Amino acid sequence: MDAIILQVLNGLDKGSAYALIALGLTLIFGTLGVVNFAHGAIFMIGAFVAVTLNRLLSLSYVTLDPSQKNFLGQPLEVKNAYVVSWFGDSFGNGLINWSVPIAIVVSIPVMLALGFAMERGLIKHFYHRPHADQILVTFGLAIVLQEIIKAFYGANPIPAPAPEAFRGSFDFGVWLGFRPNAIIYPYWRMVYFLFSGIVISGVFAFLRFTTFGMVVRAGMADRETVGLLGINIDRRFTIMFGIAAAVAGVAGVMYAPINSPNYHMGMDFLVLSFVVVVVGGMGSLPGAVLAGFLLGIVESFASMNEIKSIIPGIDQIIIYLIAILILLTRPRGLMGRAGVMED
Amino acid sequence: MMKINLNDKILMLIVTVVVLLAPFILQPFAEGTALAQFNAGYPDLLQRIVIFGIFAIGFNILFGLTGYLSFGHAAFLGVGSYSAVWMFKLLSMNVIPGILLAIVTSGLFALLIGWISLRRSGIYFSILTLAFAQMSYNLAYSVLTQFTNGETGLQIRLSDPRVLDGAATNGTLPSTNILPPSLVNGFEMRDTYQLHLGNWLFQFNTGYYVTAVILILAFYLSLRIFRSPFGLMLRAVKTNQTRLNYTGINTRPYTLAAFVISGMYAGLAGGLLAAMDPLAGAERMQWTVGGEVVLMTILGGAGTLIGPVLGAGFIKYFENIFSKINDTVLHHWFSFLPDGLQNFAVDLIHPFVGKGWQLTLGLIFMAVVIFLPGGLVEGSQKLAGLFRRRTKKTGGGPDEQHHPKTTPHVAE
Amino acid sequence: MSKSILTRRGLLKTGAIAGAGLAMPLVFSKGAAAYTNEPKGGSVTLGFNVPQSGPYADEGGDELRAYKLAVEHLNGGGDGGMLNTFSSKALKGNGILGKKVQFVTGDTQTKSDAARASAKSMIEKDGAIMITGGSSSGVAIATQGLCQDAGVIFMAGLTHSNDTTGKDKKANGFRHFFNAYMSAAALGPVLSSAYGKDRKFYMLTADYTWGWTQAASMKAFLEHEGWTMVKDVRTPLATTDFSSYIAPVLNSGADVLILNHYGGNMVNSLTNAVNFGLRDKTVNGKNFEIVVPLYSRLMAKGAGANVKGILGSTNWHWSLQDAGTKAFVKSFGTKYGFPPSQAAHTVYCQTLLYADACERAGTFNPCGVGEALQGFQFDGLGNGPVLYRAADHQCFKDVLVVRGKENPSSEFDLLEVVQKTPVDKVTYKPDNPFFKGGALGQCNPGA
Amino acid sequence: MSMLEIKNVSKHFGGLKALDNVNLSIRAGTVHAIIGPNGAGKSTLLNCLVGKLIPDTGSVMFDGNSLLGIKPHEINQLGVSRVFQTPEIFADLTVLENVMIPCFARRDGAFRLHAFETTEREGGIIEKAEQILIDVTMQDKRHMHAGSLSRGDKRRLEMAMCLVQDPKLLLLDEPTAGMARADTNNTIALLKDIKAKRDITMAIIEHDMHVVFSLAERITVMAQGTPIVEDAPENIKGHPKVQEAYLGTQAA
Repeated sequence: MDAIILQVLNGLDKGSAYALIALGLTLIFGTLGVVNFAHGAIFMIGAFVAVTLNRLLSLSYVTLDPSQKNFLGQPLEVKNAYVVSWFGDSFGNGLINWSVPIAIVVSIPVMLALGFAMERGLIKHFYHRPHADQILVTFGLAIVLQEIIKAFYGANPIPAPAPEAFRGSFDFGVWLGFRPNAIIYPYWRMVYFLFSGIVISGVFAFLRFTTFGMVVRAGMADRETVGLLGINIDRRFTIMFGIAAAVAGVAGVMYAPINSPNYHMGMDFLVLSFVVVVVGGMGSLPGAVLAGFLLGIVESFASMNEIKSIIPGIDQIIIYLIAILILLTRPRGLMGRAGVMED
Repeated sequence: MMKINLNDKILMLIVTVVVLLAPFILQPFAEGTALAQFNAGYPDLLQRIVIFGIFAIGFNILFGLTGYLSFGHAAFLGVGSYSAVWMFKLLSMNVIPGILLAIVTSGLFALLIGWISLRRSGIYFSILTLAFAQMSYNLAYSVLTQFTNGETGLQIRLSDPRVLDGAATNGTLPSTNILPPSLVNGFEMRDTYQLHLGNWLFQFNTGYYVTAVILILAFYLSLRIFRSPFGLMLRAVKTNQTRLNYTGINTRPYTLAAFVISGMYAGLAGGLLAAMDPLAGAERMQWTVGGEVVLMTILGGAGTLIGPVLGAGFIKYFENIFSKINDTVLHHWFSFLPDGLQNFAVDLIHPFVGKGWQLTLGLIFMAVVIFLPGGLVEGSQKLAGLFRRRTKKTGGGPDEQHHPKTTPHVAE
Repeated sequence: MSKSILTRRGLLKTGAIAGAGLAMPLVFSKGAAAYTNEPKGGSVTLGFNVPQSGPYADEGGDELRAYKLAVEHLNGGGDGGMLNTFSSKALKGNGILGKKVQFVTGDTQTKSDAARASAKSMIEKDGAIMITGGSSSGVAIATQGLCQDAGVIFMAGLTHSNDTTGKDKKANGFRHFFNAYMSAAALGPVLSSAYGKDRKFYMLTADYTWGWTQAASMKAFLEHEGWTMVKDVRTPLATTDFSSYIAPVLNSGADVLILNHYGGNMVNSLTNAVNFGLRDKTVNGKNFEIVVPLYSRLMAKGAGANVKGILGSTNWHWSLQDAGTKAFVKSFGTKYGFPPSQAAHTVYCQTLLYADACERAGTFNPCGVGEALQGFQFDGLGNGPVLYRAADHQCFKDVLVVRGKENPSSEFDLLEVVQKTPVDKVTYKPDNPFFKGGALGQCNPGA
Repeated sequence: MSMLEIKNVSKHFGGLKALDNVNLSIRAGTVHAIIGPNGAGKSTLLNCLVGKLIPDTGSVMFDGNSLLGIKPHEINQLGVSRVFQTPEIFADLTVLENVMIPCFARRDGAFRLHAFETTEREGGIIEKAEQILIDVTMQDKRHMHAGSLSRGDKRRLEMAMCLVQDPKLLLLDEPTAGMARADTNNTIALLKDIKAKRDITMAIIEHDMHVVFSLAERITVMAQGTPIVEDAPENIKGHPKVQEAYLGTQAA
């Protein structure tokens, strides 16, 4: 029982990461009809906003400490962060410590701007081009973004730790009446889960309760008609692209403490997020979220020893197997609409 | 015998001549000169360009004609390679049984995957094929390792039975051949003749010419399919499947046939890769390889005859030539400049070559799709048409490639 | 890049026509080369085949730096580095056998196909006489097979799988780096003395060849120490989030977690494990411990503070205090501004060892070079006395057991050496069950 | 003799009764129009005939074969062709290729792997295709991309694609919708000509009464998913039930 609860927790957490990425991807599919292979790269850039902010806050001046030697036997260079010397020890170090949450705030305008720039500068010219062209250009863009990050940060992962207050884990087991250590869960993952819940509900509320959102939803259903009403749907779609980028970006920022970001993390997520979006059903936001959580939970269960001992290697293929089964039984995924991306 | 029209005959002739003379054409610079870095006329790269050309030609029969975008063709490439290497291990180092088995097994595998995946269309189809390929990759890498030898890849060993060849006695691994060396020498895949002409060095490799002949045949076959009623039906599938159904055509067998044919082309390419270099790794089945052939086809021009081969050549050239340009080479090129300028020039180019070759490739993808919409072939035709129109003030040339017009985008 | 006339394996005939022989009949004559790419001019070309893109690009970059340094030293440039401390004095700083050393580089992308394409291009196009590099075992084994076939020497870079010099060993391939078995042999006694005899361990193992050999070796040695294994769970290579594998560990009754992961897998699984608070827990009345059998300092950086106090093994570390290490760190650090990684060290050594073997053999012929390397005993390259065993072309040397440092003084100062496990503790017989199967075969000079 | 026999066909969408116990018989060799106000179920009925929809109950017999549960291409192979409200053509292919495809479908059946013949050498097919283009006066446009044709030409092409198959039954779904008067008259003339030359049965759904009364020999009026009147054209005009249905005096 405790093992099952544990995997449900894991699944919800993985699922929230999948759902966040898939949500942005679906917004772009649904509103703009663009197959965006660069979406993973946007997620990656979000994570690197956290890394960059951490670096900026830790910018240091160097003093030499003759009492210690460096690897060449010269006096050791000791780095002193500017923020610490400006704001004092506690506040300065606190800033560095809280760099990931701060990065969320910073990342929203950054990612919005990046999204706008991408849409206005590149994507908008591809609305009426074949999907093949969209794939080629966004894939090219993804490579370029990756390589730029690699040029600055190298290929190896770079840690961006959570604030100390959120390190360590919580013992759910004791709380639920199991023995200690039966169900432990890291604080930051709980934060991630809550956070993605907030972002997802935020996006849904935005689309449901604002006029802007209503127009966009109408545009997703029937772009021509909305255009005929004299509403400038294009500008709204630009904003939607920005929002999709921001959602992926903050997802990346929040993910940074869970796994140290590296330049190819976007590509690692890309295939999976496409699977999630399609299993959810093209153009369906609730479908994307549902599929994200479903696949997250299924994946977690497949990695349980009890299940792996019955079907060895099942965790290698479970996601794809489930995707195939769902697509064969439900032609348009879980909640897809007819006619979207079927040609 | 040639039941094709004059334009196609000319195209066939050009392809044949270019492919057969490629060891000259891709080796334009003299040895030892700074530009020799850009020579691509060495056996391995020539073979690779041709083999991936075959892969892309086959992929184009599915994607270019029917519009069904498969992300899973790497699976057939991998199955082809594994089949061929198993033939080398069990039967003989002669490549013909290996290649034949590669075509057969990949065809059967494509039949299975196509039969299931073609129940859906559009992106749903793409994701189904992707899922199958990724499953195959993961299984080959970690689960079915007694068949695939996992991470390390399936290789030939001294201890393999090779029932037709007899056991190797001298402790060296045999090499793949088209005619057994016991009968006639010089037909091992790795055999290379060299020709020094002044400062130029040209290499003629048996393996390359085997693949080249197969490429020419594969291209001819694809041309015939393009010009056949079958090809017409496939193009009709791409433009309006509903109408086709109401015209009394059952589209499923047509798309399935196209899927299986393209799968067999992929298997052939996989078999040839193994024939040139008897090692089959699971990586060959990864989605990135399937994605690469998609990019090759789109880059060259999906639905055009020659585009996929150009795209394959383009990408393989970049991967192999640009990744090898390092700073030492750059300094050598710019050694005529004064030191400061030299360093500046090297620093300027440095991010785009060597370890930055992928950046250049990404930029080229974007540039091609922006400035040459429809890929290299169609894009350059349009440019040429534009140029002609400007000079002659008449309409553009006839659309020789029957390239379909752009499809409306999804939100419509 | 200028180079000598090319000759190649499989070369049948070669025809030379001086000037513009337009209508002249082509006269082919049998090539004069005795072995693949025999250097004919005043220089010799080495092929450095390292990952420059993909997840191991930074390791590859560090390897390339070391290669360039080695070439500089071989050609008599710089301060000579470990040439001065190397026990063999055959190298004079005038290139190899009097020929200036040149090099070509390529990108393996950490993919077997790409690595072989790149190596072939070096052999066929650039006339490389030796290929070296690599940052994963799959690639190393694939490249080694290719070099055997092409008739050039392969000096393996970072490859830790038993198979490289086990069932996939080749006469033309040589490995300086240690292997999974040696890691386990070195860690076993250290772990039991650090954490006690009565421990229960749980393993997470990357689900591919290297992971399996590492796990099997660890299991054998830890059980020999009296520990009991609770479970060995295989994780798919593509896993990025290990939470669902790590969450059940605490509840399993195990009190040690062994992470048979490398590279990105290692960074993520270690980070996840620490985030789950495993190290703060007490199980069976003992502190819960995590072990990473194969450490890479470059990668460990990605795990940040999570590596503190965690034991593992490495081939070499820059903080060693022997003369060879000091010389190497000094020349590398002076040139590049930071200390070298173990990947850089092993490829630098491999380059020197190859050059030295050529000098001692008096030829570039792979068979001659191979003979000179087989059974070669040397010292002064940072690992103490080393034997290049003839039976499997594996180097035998002390293994370093290291621990993540609690108070690093700089970003490079992540690991501290806990113990040097002496070479005789990690030596095994060539027919050891972990290595059996496969055969070196005959050396292949090509041509 | 009846070509098409529809018996007790009903179709529901959720709570909506789109077709309610439809009984309809179309005699061989007649032009039969089905008219009715919007939402009367005309298009649903047509979709049930070509295999796009499957009725909940009832039977559809065509020329001795049941059309229920078989696929659109099988229905076509039995001799039923359909012209759509918005022309369904192969926009990326040339006009000639557009009409060649139905020729192949007629000759080779639903599937044939003819990958090694050359389209250009399919003598019989090309001649047949060119002949039908002459019939619909489009022969000079045969190398144009179908997608670049005018709306009227697209319709004409679609009709040619159907006719070249020599269908026993031609279903026309508002063949003149959105056309100018002149085009409409051309279409009427074309259809009359076809009728005169061939032994063909036609079922037309149409709003334009000018078209209906120019062509139809029999008219069925549908309202609210069921046929209310069937009679000769002259009897339909002024029929009280029809006026009721169109003017909506019946409580709805």
